[in-house]
Formats: sequence, C-alpha cells, structure tokens
Amino acid sequence: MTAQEIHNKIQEKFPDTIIEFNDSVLQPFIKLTANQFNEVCQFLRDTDGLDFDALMNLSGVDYGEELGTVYHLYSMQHRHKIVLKVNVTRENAEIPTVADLWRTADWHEREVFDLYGINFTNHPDMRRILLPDDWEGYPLRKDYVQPEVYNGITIAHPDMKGDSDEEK
Amino acid sequence: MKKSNIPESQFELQVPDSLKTEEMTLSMGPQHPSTHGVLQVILKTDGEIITSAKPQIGYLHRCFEKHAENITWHQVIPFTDRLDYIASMNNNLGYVIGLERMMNLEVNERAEHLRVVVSELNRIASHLIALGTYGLDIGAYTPFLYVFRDREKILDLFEEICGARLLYNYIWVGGVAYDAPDGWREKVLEFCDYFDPKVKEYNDILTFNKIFIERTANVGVIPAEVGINYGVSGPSLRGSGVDFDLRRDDPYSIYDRFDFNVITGKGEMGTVGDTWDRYWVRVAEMVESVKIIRQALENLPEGDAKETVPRNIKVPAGEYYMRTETPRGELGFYIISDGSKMPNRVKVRSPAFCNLSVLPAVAPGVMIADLVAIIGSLDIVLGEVDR
Amino acid sequence: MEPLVQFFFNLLPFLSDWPEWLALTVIGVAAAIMMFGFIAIFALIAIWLERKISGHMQDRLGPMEVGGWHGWAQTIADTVKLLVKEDIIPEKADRPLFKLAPMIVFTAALSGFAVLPWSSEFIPADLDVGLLYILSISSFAVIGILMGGWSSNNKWSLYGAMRGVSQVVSYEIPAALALLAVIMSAGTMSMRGLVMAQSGNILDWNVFNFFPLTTIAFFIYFIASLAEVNRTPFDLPEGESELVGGFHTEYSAMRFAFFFLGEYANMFVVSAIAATVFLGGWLPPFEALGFIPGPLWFVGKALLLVFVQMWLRWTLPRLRVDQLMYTCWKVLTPFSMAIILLIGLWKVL
Amino acid sequence: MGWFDTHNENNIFFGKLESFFNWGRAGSPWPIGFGLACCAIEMMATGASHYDLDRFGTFFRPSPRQSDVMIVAGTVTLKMAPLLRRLYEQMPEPKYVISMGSCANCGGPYWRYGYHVLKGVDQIVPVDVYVPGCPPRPEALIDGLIQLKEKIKSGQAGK
Repeated sequence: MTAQEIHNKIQEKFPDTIIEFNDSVLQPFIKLTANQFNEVCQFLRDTDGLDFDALMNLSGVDYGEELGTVYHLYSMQHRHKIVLKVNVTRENAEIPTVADLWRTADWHEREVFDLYGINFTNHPDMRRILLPDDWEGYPLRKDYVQPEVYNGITIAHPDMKGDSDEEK
Repeated sequence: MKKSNIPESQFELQVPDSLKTEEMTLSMGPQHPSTHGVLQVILKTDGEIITSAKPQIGYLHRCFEKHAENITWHQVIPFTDRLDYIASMNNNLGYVIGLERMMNLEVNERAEHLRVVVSELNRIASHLIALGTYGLDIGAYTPFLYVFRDREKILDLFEEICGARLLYNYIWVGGVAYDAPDGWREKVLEFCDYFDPKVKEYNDILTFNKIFIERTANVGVIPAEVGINYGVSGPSLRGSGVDFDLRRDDPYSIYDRFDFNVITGKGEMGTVGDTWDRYWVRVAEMVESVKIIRQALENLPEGDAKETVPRNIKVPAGEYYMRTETPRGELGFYIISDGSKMPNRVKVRSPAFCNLSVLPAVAPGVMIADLVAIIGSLDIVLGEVDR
Repeated sequence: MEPLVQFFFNLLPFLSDWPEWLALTVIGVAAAIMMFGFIAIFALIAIWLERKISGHMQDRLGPMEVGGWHGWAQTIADTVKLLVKEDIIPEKADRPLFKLAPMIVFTAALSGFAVLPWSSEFIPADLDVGLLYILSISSFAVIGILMGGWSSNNKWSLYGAMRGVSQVVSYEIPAALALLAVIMSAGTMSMRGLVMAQSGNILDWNVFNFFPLTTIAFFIYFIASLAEVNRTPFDLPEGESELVGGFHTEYSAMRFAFFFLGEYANMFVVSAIAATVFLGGWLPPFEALGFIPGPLWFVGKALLLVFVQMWLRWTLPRLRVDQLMYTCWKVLTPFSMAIILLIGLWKVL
Repeated sequence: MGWFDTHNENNIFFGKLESFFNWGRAGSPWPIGFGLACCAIEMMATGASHYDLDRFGTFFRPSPRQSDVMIVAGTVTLKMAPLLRRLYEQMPEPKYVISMGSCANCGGPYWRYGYHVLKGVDQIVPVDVYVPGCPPRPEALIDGLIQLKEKIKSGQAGK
C-alpha cells in the first residue's frame, strides 16, 4: 500500500488529526496531532490491509522551537512502511504512549524521555533509562549545557576549557 | 493473539500456596561474568526460579547521538564503529549507505563488492564471538577458545585491508577507505576453505552436545508475534521462525545479486524460538555468509574502490531512515540533515536494545541458569544497547 | 599391630624403644604431615598440569614464563602471592563460620587420606570399615561449603552453597550404592581387603569381575564422584557464568587457597577410591609388571582418573539444577540399585 | 602489605623475603575481568588461544576478592564510576590497575562531547600502567602487563 493510500485511510477515519502529509520526500511522512495519536496507531496496527505490526524506530527530535517524535512503522505482512510525526511545544511536551500497542516502544519512549524530556502519558514506567536517575537536564536538547561536575566527579576534560565548537 | 495487547509476561508461575516463601531480590551485574559487558539485571527469585527480571542499562551510554550532532558527516563514521564494536563494518555500512541514498550517490562496483565481503566477514567474526561466549555461559570453556582462534584469522584479513583489528573506519561515503591489497582476494578464499570444516568442529563440541541441547532446547521461547511486537530482529527473530532478512527483503548495497538462504529456527531440538534455535541460526548463517563471500569474490571487478567524494561533504537537507541487517539484527540510522556540514540528528535504532527489551517478557518462570542462557542467546552488545 | 606403625618401626627401629603413647603420637603426626605434604605437592603439580592440559586442549600453551621451563614455578608463584595477600573478611560476614569453613573443607579432604592403601604395607589406618569411613568423611566437606556460603552473607554464595549441599547429598547415594555392589562381591569393607580380593591379573580387577555389572558400577561411581567434588559438568556450586564464584565468591587470599587445595585433594581422594575399589589399587595389571612398586601403580591409576576429570572439565558444558537432580535420582540411583540386585542374585545362584 | 613493608628497610633477610614475595606477585597477576566496552573484546582476544595470557600466569577471575589486577578495559561512564570504585575497594591488597585504551586513559574519542563519560579512570582509582590505543592491540596489553610485572618486581607498584 502506498503512502497516499495509507494517508487516505487515516483521513477517512480520523478527519481532523492530520496536520501535514508529504509524499515528495525520500520517505513520505504524515504529521499528526498529539491528542488522538494512540487511537490512530491502534487503527494502523489493527486494520486489515494496513497491519503495521512492527514499530521499527521511535526517535525524538529537537527542531529548535518544537520537540517532536518520529515513528517508523513497518508491516511484516504487506512489507509497506510509513513515517508518523508528532510535534509538541518545549513547555508542554506530552505525547500519548504507544507502548501498549508495540511493546518495543516502552524502552524507546523511556529513552526519548531521558534524552529529550518528552513525557509520554499513560506509559507504564516513565523513568530515565540510560542516564542515572539523579541526572539533571535533557542532554540531546539543542540548548543543553554540559554540567561541570556530577556527584563530585569532574566531567569536563582538562584540555577542553575555552575552546569552542566553531574552530573546526 | 495478534489483535490483543501483548501482556507483560507470557508465563505464569505455578507454585502451590503452601510453598510460597519470600522472594529474594538479586542484582546481577553490572560486573558479572555472563552479562556480556555492563548490563545489570534486577532479579526477583523464588529459590532458583526467577519471578521477574528487569534489565538496567546505560552503564555504557557514550553519547553517540550528541557527538553526531557536533562533528562533520565523515567524522561520525568512526563513532559508528564503536556502537556495535563486534561488527563495526556492518555499522559503517548502514550509516554510509544512508548518506549515499540521501545524496543520491552511486558507488562503483569494486567498492560495493568489497563492502559486501568485509561485512560478511565481520558477520562471521561476530557470530563466532556469539557462539564462544554462549558456550561460556552454558559452562563450556573450550569452544570459546576455538572460535577466537578462527576469529583471529578474520582479524588478520581486516588488518591487511584497513590496518585495524577491531574498529575499522573502512567504509566511507562513496567507496571504501583503501583498496584491497594484492593477494587479499586469494587469502579470503583460503580462509573460506579453512573455515567450512571448522563449523563441523563447533557442531561436534557444542551444538550437538547432549548437555548443551538439554540446557538450551525449550528454554526462553519467544513466540513470533511477541518477538515482532517487542522489535526483536535479526537472528533472534529468525530463531522464532520468522522468515525475514533485510538483506533479502529490503535489499541494500548489492545483496540482491547473491544467492543465499535465510535461516530460520525450526524447533529441531525443542520448541520453535527457543535458545537453541537462535543459536543454531547463527551457526548456519556463518555458512551462508561464506557463500556470499565466495560469490562476491568470484565477480570482484577491477578498478578503483576508493571513495569518489571529498571528505568535507554536505548532505542535502532531508531525512532518511536507513536500516541494514547487522549480525544482531535491524540496525537503523535515522538521519536528519539541514544541508550543513554536520548532521542535525542521527538516531540509532539499535537491534541489541530492542532484543534486550524482550527479556522481562521471557524471563519469569525460568531458572537462573536459563536466564544466563537467554541473555547469551539474544547476543547483545552493550555498546549498542546504550550507545 | 597397625600396618602403619609396623612400617614406621621397620623404618626407624629406635621408635619401638620409646613409650608407646609417645611413639604413636610421633608416628601419627609424622603421617599427617606426610599426607599434608603430599596434598600440597599434589595440588601444586595438579593445578599446573590442569593449566597445561587445558592449554594444549585449547590450542594454546598454558603457563610458559614463570620459573623458566614451561612455567614450572607457576603454581608456586600463585601460592606465594596468595600467602601474602590481604585476607578480607566482609564486615557483615559471620566471622567464626567464615573462618572455619575452608578448614573444614580441607580437613575433610585430608581425613580421607587416612585410609588410602598406598601399598600392602603402607596404609595409614587399615580400618575394617575403611570404605564406610571414607564415604562418611567425604560428605563432611559439604558442611564446610554450606558454612562458607552462608557466612559470606552474599546471595551468590548462598546459591552456591545451597546447590552444593543438594548436589553432594544426592550424589552420595548412587556413589555409595555403586561401591556397595563391589563390597558385596568382595565381602569386605576394608580397603586392604578390597585390593587383596582383586589379586591376579587385570581381569580379576573388580571393574571386570562381574562384567558388565561392575563396569557399570564403576562408571556410576565415577560420574557421582565428579558431582561430589564439584567438577564439570557438575560444577554448579561454583558455576562461574551463573554464580560469579559460587560459595567462595567472598573468600580471598589463603582461605580461598584452602578451598582450592581441598578441591584438588578431593579429586585425588575420589580417584584413589575408584582406583582402589575398581582398578586393583596397588596391584599391577599383569604379573610381569610386578617389579614396579605398588605405590606407583596406585598413584598412577589415581592420576589417570584425575586426568579424565580434567579432560571432561574442558570438554563438557554445565548441567542445570533440575537436570542434575534428574540424573541422580532417575538415572544413576535406579541403575545402581538394579546392579546391587543382580549381583546379589549372581551371588546367591 | 603491612608489617613487612615497615620492617624490610636495612634488613637483608626481610629484604630478600620481600623480593621473593614480589616475585610471587609478579608471577601470578590474576585480573578481574572488567570488560566495559570495545577494549574488552581485545582483552578477551588477548586471553584466548592466539595470544594466551595464561603464558604469563594470568587468568581471569570472576570475583574481585580473588583478583590482583583490575584491567579497566573500555569507557567508564559516570553511571559506572561508583561501581568501578566499589569493585576496586573489594579487591584485596596489594592491588594494581591497568588502564586499557584511550577511553579509560582520558576519555578517548568521547573527551569533547561525552557528557556522560568519565575523562580518565585515574580520577576514580590509582592507575599503575596506562596502555594507549583505541583499542590497544593484544601485544600492547601484554606489554602493559609485562611493564606492570617489572613494576611489581621493583616494588613500586600498588603503592
């Protein structure tokens, strides 16, 4: 099934959730609103003909003004793909979880929470996964400033003082 | 099964009420001989039987994604080496092909062939480590040393072609870093001839050992739907009987030209998807890799394999999710470019991360010794789990 | 008079002039020191050999550097290092038990040497119930293992200890039953008597005596003895990949060395029992080879079995707990019982 | 460590004894297999058939209580650092540390943007021998081990 057909199916079922559909890029994507996201995913997974049974990838992205998550779905049965995107504001970063649909999203969402600070509502176990529990800040946000010290351990390398990113 | 939500645990523990005792919480790792690095698993045990297992990861979080955003496109390649440090060539390949597709770049034939040869050699090397350490987990020490003996021969070949033993930085955008030296092709073919009988040796000492089969068959069964739902991929998923290999089903490089079988678990010794099946898929895949190497070397064209683009490339704005089949499974690079000389975002979808996430689902109800067998059969590399 | 005392009186005639209590004490202490020396030297050589043997089985060389020729001084260096290493007792450990455990394990192994018949003259104590004594004393070691695992206050140690206890206690039964088959056929429990009953050539040895019954009994005993000394494929109490170090995880320095020493001494004891009971002890396989002294035959046979133990260790994977128990209760025990029955029938008919 | 160290000055007997002990220590450095990252694979390769660390009397112990040398093979992260320190403290004296690979030496390739990487394991534990390389070849690790042996024999290591 092509991206256009998938888009039409979603459009038919959830008329006011699609913000943007782009078919001209390498991998076509559909941008969705956050509020109905879980229902759309359930629809994509369980509808005959769509059958997106595998969540290939779930990544957080910092677009500057907005944060977002990108979902790469794949159907083992029909061998078709689609990319879903959900954007949220930095202040109110909340997206419904899909961990109940694809269990693999459980750890991926925890990772996005850990590194981007996007909160996934209804997630069974929303904790940091990679960094220690007492870590402050979300490192992959573009405005993140690397701390000097963590629990008494100096993080910065002695030679690092003073140089900047731009010298390359 | 398919339409319903997958429950947390597939197995219910059957213990009569009169025997119920207190559970013991046990921290396995991060420094434990069989956690394959710095994985920590918090176990709740009832005697020898595990009631819950929670992996704690992040002890090797080396900030790959932060680095990727701060260095040039080409500089990221050595960092991809260090993700899955046992199969670096395959990591290079995934990232580089992703960039090439974004740049719409053609790579010459010789380079494509060399890429396939080194990737498959590295797949063999990686599966050898998986075999050896798995034997170690089960308690057999000697196979570990046998596989390292043979792996050294592959490393010698790599050393000759790129100068490094473990982290190669060999596959570059537009080609490979160095052309193969004279006589390398013959040496690889020699290795193939050497390697074929060795597989039988491993089978004799480990695969078909009665105790080994007893220990691994019917243990840690991952049903196919559960595996797909948890994002399990690669040999671990094929062990569950799912006939899916990205090299064949979503081809990249020139894999569509070669004739090879996709090995799936058939439950020969027990249930489909048990640890023995996952182990066996790896053993059989090594033989298939040798096949691919032979075919690729047969038609190895003459010409220049070195990269055709300057080091300081600019990737056109856009985004691409490139997935390749590494020895551990589906390695995906989600690359976002804003047209500058540095990536805007490189997200790694690491197969070991997803494969490990299935552990809490299969662990309850097994014994501690089985848990070790299950972790071993998932063949995780912590560098990739934590990135 | 005890053969040992006789042996010493022959060796040092002036002892017989001493008061009896003094002479006996001196002889006892001397014998114990000799046994201890034997264990120490045996362990040094056996550990070195094990590393060399495993090395050559695994396409490598094993120790090569320390001391020069093929690393002969390797285990000496290990021992020196362990002697001067810091002895750590964990803060939360049960200190008396923690200290006692290695001693018990080692003492149990040492006590086993008391009844081993090295030759027709040299038997430290020729008890009428030598075999019974050795069976009971060897299961004493498990108390040491339990104490060590429990007192370490480490969960992995506890697992190792629990596994060790259940394993050793279970495998005592097939081992004892297999030996019982031979005792029935020989009609004695004295180690010396058992060897004497096998005099003749190799076909008179117990292992071939009631062929194939005693041969099976020999294999049952050998498998069960592997489990008793915690060797692969039954090394669950110290299974490295599962339990880190098992019951001795928390032990360091000399206390750890004593566990090690005890393990190797036990290996020798069970092999020596097998050699005595099944393989004719100090007797040569053929009369023509009688010029080689008895103790050499005895030690040679025992070392051969020790070698087989090492060989198995570097070949086989490890069993799981339930499979271990299955092997014991559902395979070895019924078989050994059947053998006893058949030998009994044979005897009666 | 202890009494001998304070009494071996100007005393031929204890001086000889101490050098005998050092010979023993140098002859059997048992490392704790502390594989963290990439270098661990090279460490395993060094221990395996082709290079065979057992030649030098080295074999890996799983428990810190029974080991003498900690080979820190790989990147130490901030989450791992306290555990590394704890394992070091669980080892009995005299104990030695080999820092294997650039990551353990100084942070390696992660020195600039590695917000979660410890820049040098010597911030956490005292290091006796540094082995450079990313990852070091097995020959380099063996050389590091021999350097450590020399250091032990001369009585300078682990102090």
